[in-house]
Amino acid sequence: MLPCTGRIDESLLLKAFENGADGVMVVGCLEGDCHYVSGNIRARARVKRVYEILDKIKIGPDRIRMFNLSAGEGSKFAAYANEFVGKIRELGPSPINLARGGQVHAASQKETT
Amino acid sequence: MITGTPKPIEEILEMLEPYDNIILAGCHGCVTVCRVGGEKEVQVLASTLRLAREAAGRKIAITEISLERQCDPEYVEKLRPYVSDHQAVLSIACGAGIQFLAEKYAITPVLPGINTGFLGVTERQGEWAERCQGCGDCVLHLTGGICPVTRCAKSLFHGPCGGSSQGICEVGKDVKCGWQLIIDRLKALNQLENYGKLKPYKGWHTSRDGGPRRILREDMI
Amino acid sequence: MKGNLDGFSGSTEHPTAAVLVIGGGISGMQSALDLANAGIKVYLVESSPAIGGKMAQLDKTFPTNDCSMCIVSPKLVEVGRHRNIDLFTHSEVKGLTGEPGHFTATVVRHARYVDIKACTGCGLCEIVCPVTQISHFPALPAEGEKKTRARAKEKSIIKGPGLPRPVTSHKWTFSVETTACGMCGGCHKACLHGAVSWEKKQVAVIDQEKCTGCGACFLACPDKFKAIAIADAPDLDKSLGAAVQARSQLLKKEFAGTEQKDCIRCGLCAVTCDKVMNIGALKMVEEGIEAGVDICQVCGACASVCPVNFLSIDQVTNKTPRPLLNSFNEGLNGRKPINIHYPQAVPRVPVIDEKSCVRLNTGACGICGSLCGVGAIHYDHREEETEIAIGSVIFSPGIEVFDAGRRGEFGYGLYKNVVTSIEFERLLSASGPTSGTVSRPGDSKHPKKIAWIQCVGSRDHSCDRDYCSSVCCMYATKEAFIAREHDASIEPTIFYIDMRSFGKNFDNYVTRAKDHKVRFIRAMVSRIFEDPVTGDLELRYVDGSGERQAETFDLVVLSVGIQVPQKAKELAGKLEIDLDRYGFVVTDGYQPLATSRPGIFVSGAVKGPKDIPETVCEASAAAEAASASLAAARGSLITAEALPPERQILPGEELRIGVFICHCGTNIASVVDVEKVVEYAKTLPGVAYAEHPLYTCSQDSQERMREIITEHRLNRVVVSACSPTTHEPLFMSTLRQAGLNKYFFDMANIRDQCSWVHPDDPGLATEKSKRLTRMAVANATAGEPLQEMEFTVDSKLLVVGGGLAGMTAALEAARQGFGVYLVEREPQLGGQLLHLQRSNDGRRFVDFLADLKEKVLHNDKIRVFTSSEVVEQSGFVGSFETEIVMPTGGTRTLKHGAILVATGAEEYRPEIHGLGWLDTVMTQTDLEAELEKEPKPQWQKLRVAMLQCAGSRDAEHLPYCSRICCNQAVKNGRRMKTLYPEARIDVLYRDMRCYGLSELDYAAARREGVNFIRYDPEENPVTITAMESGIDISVIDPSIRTEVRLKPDILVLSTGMKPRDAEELASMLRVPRNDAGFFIEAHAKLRPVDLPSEGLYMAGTAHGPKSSSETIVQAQAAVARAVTLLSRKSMKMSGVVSVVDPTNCAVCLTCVRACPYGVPFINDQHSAEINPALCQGCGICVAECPAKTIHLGRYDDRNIRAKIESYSGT
Amino acid sequence: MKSGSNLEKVLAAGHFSVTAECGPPRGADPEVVRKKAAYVKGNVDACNVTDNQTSVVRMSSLAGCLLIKEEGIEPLIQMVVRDRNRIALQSDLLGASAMGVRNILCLSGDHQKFGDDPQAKNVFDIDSMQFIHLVKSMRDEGTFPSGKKLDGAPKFFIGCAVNPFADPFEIRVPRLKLKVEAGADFVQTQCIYNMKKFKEYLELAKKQGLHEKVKILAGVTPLKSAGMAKFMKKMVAGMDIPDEVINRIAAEPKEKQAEKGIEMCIELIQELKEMEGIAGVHVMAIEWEEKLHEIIGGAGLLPRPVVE
Repeated sequence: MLPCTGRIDESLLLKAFENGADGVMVVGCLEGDCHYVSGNIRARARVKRVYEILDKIKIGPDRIRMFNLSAGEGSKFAAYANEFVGKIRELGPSPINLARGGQVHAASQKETT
Repeated sequence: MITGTPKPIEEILEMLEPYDNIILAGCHGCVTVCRVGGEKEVQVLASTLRLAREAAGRKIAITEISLERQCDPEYVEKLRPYVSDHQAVLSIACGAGIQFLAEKYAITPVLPGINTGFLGVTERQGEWAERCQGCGDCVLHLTGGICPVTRCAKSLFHGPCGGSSQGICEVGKDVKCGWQLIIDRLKALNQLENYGKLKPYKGWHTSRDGGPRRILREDMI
Repeated sequence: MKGNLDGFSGSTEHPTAAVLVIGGGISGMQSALDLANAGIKVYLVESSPAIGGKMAQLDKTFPTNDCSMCIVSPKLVEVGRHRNIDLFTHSEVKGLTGEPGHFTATVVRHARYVDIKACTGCGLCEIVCPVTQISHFPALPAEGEKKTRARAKEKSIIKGPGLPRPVTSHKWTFSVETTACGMCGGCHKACLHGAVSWEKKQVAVIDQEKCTGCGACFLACPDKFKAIAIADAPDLDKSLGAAVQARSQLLKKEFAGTEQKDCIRCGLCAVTCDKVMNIGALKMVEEGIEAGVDICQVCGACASVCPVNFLSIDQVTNKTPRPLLNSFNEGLNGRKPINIHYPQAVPRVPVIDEKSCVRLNTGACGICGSLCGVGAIHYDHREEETEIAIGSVIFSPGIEVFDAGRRGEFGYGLYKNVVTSIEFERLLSASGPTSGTVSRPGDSKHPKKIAWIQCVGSRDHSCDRDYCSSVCCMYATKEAFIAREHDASIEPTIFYIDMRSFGKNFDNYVTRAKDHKVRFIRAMVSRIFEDPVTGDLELRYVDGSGERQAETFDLVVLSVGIQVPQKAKELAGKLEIDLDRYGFVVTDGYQPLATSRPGIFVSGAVKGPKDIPETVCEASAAAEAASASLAAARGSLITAEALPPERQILPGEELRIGVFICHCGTNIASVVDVEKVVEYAKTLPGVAYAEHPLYTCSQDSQERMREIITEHRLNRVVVSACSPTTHEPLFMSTLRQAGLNKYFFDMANIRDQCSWVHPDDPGLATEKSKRLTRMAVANATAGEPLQEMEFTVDSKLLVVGGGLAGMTAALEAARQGFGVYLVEREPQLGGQLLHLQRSNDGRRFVDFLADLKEKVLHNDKIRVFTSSEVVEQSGFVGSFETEIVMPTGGTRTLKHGAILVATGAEEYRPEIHGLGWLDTVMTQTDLEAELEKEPKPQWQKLRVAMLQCAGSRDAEHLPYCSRICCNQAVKNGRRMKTLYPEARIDVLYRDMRCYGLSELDYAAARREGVNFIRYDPEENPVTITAMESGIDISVIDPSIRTEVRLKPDILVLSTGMKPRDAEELASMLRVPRNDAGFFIEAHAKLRPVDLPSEGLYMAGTAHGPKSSSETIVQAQAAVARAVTLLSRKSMKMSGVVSVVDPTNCAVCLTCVRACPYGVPFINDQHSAEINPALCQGCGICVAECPAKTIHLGRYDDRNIRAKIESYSGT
Repeated sequence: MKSGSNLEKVLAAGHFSVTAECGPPRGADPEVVRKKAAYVKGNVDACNVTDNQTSVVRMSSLAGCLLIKEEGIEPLIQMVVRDRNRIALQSDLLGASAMGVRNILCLSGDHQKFGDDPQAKNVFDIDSMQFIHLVKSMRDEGTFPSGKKLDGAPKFFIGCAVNPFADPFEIRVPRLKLKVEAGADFVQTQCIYNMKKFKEYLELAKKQGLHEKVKILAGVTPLKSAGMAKFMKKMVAGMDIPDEVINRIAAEPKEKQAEKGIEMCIELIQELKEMEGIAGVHVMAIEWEEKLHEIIGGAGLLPRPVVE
């Protein structure tokens, strides 16, 4: 949990993959509704950069995604989490984990409010 | 400051193909300010490379180091204790820094991680633009403080050419006509008479065309 | 109405700086906290065993769908822990004597039978208590008479399908004590297994091989011998009852999941009945159990100790069992005589119910007392009377719901599937009787079609509930909404009269509900018929087109109104405060918190129905009103928290982490194997201690945590429990109290993220809990002590806006003893009130306003700046600087500690229906002004049409409801009727939103001949042609289903309110406004007058449309909130702020540009710098910094990396 | 006579001159040039041979000039500073002069971005203004820019190009003045469609007396179709085609648009012919050299005078 998705940066997101995450979801406030004005917009740009990097290095861009939710949308959060986990299961273990001997981790989740 | 852009990751990976153990060297100078070569980029690139290599089935060890500047010998010297333990150095400083590293560590390959750009300014966060080509013979006092060499796509001294349309250069929609800017500025300065003078041919010998340049300040040696 | 405030202000030289708050609901809690945080001692008296009130019972809250318990529990804890609040639960106020400033209250603490200080809230007593019913206790022997047992005359044998199958597991060993044996042979006869051999005049011998351990022999042995001894019985050292429970639990575990229909002849029921309950109604016989059904006391103990559910209570008695019902769960499930009010209760200490406890009534049983590990149970407790000295009283006892049984046509109490709305809240609640599964009480079936019937016990003359309960439209919408969230197949329908969604964002909420397939039908349901076979319910009603309809539903929820409980009325009588005919406390619209008795103030729904934010607002306001006259003595009765010095953790000190894995009752532990997680945690590097408290957040657990930290010299603490958002501050302050820097802490949310989301996969949930705990441990390891900066607080208040809210606030703040700057843009004070004429009770505003202005202008603590505007704002909470431009054009810088925004609103004047160019078309405010002028003879027979929602609830104009217009129309209509009785008045309305007690005015207006015609912009829109030649209106009147044509002489538009322009102010203050331009509160429910930035408050119509009386309440509330800040000499800021390490700063300006608050700057040492007082701690700069040289407290790269790296460990 | 070229002579004699242009082929086949020359011959006083126009690589302009000269047409060599530094420029000037080319048009050249090799390095050692000065000083002073003496000065009638429709408009006449001062003898303008704006420009130039110091040849290009008009307006920097012009040609059916274009071009030339300060026209019939005769004849400018 972070004070704001604006705190997360590319190096940390990539670190998660280095540490064996098969997927990373970043969950922030609704756009235009950031508690810290613009943190989620910054986060979106950083996630996009990581998306592009993952694409280029063949880890797969779809392993990272940013979601936007309001605090009252618990069921939506669950739906998003399930959707994302489903997607990651479909993609299977990240090439990193395959290279390390195929141990499969559940999708990592990072949450912020 | 000196600006730059990250090299495409595929290109870096290709460069690193022969190596399994490298130093990734950042620089706290210009490249930090223009956000291609600072500590954060060192971390991002190191992670990226490790991931890419591990995914490809061949791990790479990366030692992450950021030097104060790669363009001063004392700082560059700080890398020495590490260099011999590594097969190569990937530098994300400007071309000057990269070369300086290469000169100092003669038997270790030094590779560029960024494409060095230009001498520029920050237009706004995330946008940089060229302002100077370092030609060695400044005429800004005649051109309203706007450099015709840098800002005109053809480096004209008597622009604008016929390709100037509504302040935009023929080269592209995003390129402002440098001469339009000069004229606007001269007008604002009430110095339009400067325009009417035929300027002598520029001596390019003070620029790159004079060979690698050197500044010697005997008072400081 | 006696003059209250003026009557005694200043008359007491040395008042008692303490306040008695009656009622521990959200109102009383908020009052208590605002007072206690402003240096006033508080005695909080609550009649029930725990604070929390109605809000603790609610599932979610509208219009944000916040979990009610989640948002209220931090308040519960804060009240429970607050050193300036003395809590009296299970207590009552008996009387009050004295004068304002110097009252003495008599408070009775009812006997709780449990020592609050000793009890740990473990809940064991509740588990072991075998009693489940309201017993028929045997008559006590008369004085001097010997106690004898009744003998059964009527017997019944309880049999299973087969014969008993004796069980011998966990068996006790029975043996005959030879010295005591009377050689009577009773045991031999009693034994059904031939295990007791006996010869006349010989000592009986028990063959242990044959003995099954049923204890028949033990029961048969006459009391005069007591020759059978028991051995091998765990807990027998505590009591026989304890031993029974111990064996029962073991057998229950053994038989869990098996289909066992026959008696296992364990004998526990008979032993319990005879030896524990001292009744002896049960006897083991060949076929089963013989029950003396006439002597059974119906306590239920036999059935509860039966390990296989062979016995049920109705089999053993000839009386009808009366189960003990859980009042917190609205009787939807059972409880024990010893009972913790609810899981998160504060204090989490049970109470023994005198009416149902066997021990207290007959002297038998006493299992709980024998088992309590801390000896907290005292059956000899007696009630205690305490006298407390206070300066003022706040009366906020709360409300109860209407008794739905009084509306017989709905069959409540008869039809099982008709429930009240509060019962439905409990059905929705995750901690409720069904754990949040929506099921029918009748048959536990999941209902598909659910109907809500509105106005049950509201707007109902026949039940003497003429008023509107204000909250039901919204809570019904919420319940329907949430029901669908629980189960998307549910089809909710709400039957209503008027949709009174008059509050801020309420209409949006209703629209959202409609989008979520909640059906709204405007109809009154006449009757409900139950299908006796299916339990389904047929509703009869007349629809909009006049057709009779019948529709079948699976479940019906009655939206019951709220009413003042009889007890509260009685207490009001003791306190000598005036109530209206319904029992609501009478107050004056200009002094809305003052009761008829000086020194007693009122807050909450007991003053009239209201929702949570309004209650919270009133509670703060009452705190302000109650403490204003005590201000001189502020701080004289409180003690500052003495914190131990912070222990310095030396760099090389060994890591000693304490890990607490919370059960959260069963919330976590029912899914997650907390013990395994504890064992796992112990293996993690640096962990020196780990345990699994039942409720880590409970007061006793926190005490314990403090002790453990000291005892084990812990230097890091990790709690795996619920949401850090609600609970982290609590744990962190416990760390501090234990002398540890509070940032040596991290929390894992294993409730929301493990037990709640993976209830069906305990293994996974446990593994995930381990992982989250591991990550939290890693993060705590990376933790560093952070320092919280301390600032001095400037005690002055800046009030922006000199209308009713601003002036009231200024005056109240001055009375509280603080200097005030009052800045008004216009040349004169008064705001919108200058344009209004009369209050709803008919008094002229002009007199009130003149008096108010006089007081403000002559108060030497208030400095008024008219024709002045705020142009520049800087600083931070406690230390603001504001630059204003004055009429001279000069500027002045004001220094102050807090800001109160009261910029107000004004009447909306849209150019519709000829408004602005036709003399015959005017707004309600115009009409009000006209009615104040000389009577106009030509108005005697005037035809007036009033159009409600003219430019309100309209996407092209004001999209929201302005809340006040319906009441304004009623007020003006009635005044018109008084002045010109023959005038004809037609009010065209969409929903008459005369909420609360103003419903009475609406009813009066109808009686007085004002005509109301409903329209709907979609279904039956109003057509209006307004020309110089005349006004033509046509609309289909739904009540007669005919087109009505009106040709009024004047058309009065209820246009609503729009906020005054405050865009620049909002951007200077960096506070948000909604689309309409009203300021957004920090929290819609619990922080209604706080702005999201610290030290900023708001009041009045700048927040949203409201009446003058509501505005005064808000102004006082905002002052109360500001005083909690201004009364402090200094304050601390969060330690979680961004800090630049200048060594690597490239001075690149990235942070300066990235910060949404413009905080970083480049200092003269050539480094970026961030003022910790201004930093909001979002971390955007940290992430952007290309040199990675900005660090953010506990969210630094170091911490996040630690978590990430520990993620994939083992 | 500065150069003794035919164009100079025609202009000096006060005739309304006519030039045209001929783009060398994208190949080494001289026949293409010869074929084009056949259309040009007899219709003009001199013919421009373009220098890698729009940075698209073509046969060198000097070779083109020699080929049309062989066909009996007076060549006018175009030379851009984009591709040559001052050394190459001087050398080519000497060569051209030696081969009998007597007219030159000094240009900056379109940016390489438009052509085949956008990644090429451009030169722009000196600009077109300085180039005019360079030609003039070699011709009149007989010295190299370095100050060294020439063994035989080149002879050129020096021209330059102007675009009255480029921005900023206010600088256009001062810039022409600068070119005149640098040594331009004649100017050829960008194609004129916006007559109103051109007249405005001409008025300003005349106020400075520039029409008396330099021969102004107005540029015209016949439109083949409405589509071509729209394309040029959109794609060619500094091309100003008013909507009424486009509408006029677009009003015709497709098959008659070419005819209309020629008619409009003739009208334009006739109008220019009557204007004070216009010394001639430069007809750029782009890849439409076969129509030159029709246009120039149609404007009443044939036969071309012979001045000895």
